Amino acid sequence: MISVQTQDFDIGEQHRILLAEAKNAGGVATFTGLVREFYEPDVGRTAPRVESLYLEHYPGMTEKALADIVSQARTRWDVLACRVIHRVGELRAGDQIVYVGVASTHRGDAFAAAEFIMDYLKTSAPFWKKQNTGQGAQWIESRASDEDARKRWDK
Amino acid sequence: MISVQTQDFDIGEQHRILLAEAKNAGGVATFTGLVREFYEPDVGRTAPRVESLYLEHYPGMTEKALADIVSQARTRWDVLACRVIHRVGELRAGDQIVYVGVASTHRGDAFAAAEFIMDYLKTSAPFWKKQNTGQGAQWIESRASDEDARKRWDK
Amino acid sequence: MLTINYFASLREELGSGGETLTLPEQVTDVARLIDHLVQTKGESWSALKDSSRVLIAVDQVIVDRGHRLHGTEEVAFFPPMTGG
Amino acid sequence: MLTINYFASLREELGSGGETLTLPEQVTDVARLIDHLVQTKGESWSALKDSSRVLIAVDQVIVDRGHRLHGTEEVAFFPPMTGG
Repeated sequence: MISVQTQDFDIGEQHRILLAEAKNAGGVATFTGLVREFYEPDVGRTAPRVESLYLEHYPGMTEKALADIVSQARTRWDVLACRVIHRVGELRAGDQIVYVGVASTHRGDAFAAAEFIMDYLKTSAPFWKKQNTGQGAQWIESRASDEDARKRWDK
Repeated sequence: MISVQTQDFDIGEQHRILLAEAKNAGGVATFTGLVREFYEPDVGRTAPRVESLYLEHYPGMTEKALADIVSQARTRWDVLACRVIHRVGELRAGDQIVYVGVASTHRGDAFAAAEFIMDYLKTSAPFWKKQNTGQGAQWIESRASDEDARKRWDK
Repeated sequence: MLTINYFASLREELGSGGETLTLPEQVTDVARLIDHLVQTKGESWSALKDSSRVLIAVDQVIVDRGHRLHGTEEVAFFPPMTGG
Repeated sequence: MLTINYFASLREELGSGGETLTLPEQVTDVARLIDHLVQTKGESWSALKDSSRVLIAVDQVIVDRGHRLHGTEEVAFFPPMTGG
């Protein structure tokens, strides 16, 4: 299940739905991304405090890109059930942005598939963050480290 | 926080506690292990259905071993907060056995630390599983694949 | 008709969320579409030429600037993604 | 006094959860402790010699069979762990 939504989500509820979908799962790996109060750029400088974050996306392509990422993960690992939620719109420091949950027979597969989905989502799904600090609003730039994380999976 | 307990645990509650402990976390990686209805041995044979599982442990050493594993993870990765729960006693198919949650500034660190803790926990914390099937009770044997998973981290 | 969308910082920079246009006959790929936009809309549109700053999707799939166009596609220009 | 604990399948195999004993003077390490147990408790205890089947902890830390003993430790014998 893939959802792009403005509303918040409940981790416990997601977990229950995931387990209801997966038969004989050995484990569930999850990742939940949060809005950090301080955004740390690749190059060091004192970061201003983030008051809010605006998440823009490309409706239609977003869902397509996420579905493609999940389907790639399913071909590489044993995935019994998978849920991906990404929020859009106005968020505040500490808010949940993204959730990936993978149920699998084996824990190694659950971890790998969840991390793969996150790494691809960061660089291949059309979302953009604009942060609002005391010093005004600016678009967050893509990070080389995210690109590197995605490339690891090419091997 | 490390807990060895007979009671079940709530994923949503664990998540909330973890986030309350972590300041400015960028994300949380978790793993929840479950009792599988069919235990699959390394060598293929038709596995009998698991009716229940008994988890024995070595009180005192268990907590010590888990604390040592968590402290190793903290020296290797940026860990803002970490929770490990392992249940003992009588469990049934589908029950939760183990939970590892790691909050970190970076998602790569959260994933790595959570997987490291799970891999070490499997081979280095004194827990033993005895399964009860229609064909009687037997102790589950350790798996070479678990040992291999742990050794990956030696590099 | 071809549909064009701009997103995020690029949308703000160009002051436009997108447009629809009838593709002239000689505009057969994305690179030529960009040239056409620069000519008709203005010099700011040459920002679309920088492949490190601007990604392109045709019918919601990422493509490169050599991708052929037939004139009925949905073309989107946007900066590298920063979700998650 | 030395405290000895057996766990899991080993506990069932030996039919004992453990014991306490006063260490004889010549028993200075784990290997000699195992020999002593085989002599005093019976041949079943020679299962403790197999390092692939039986792990050893002294004062709750995994050690090998050459580990020295002073006579006041908590020694545990158990099969490879299968938690998680």
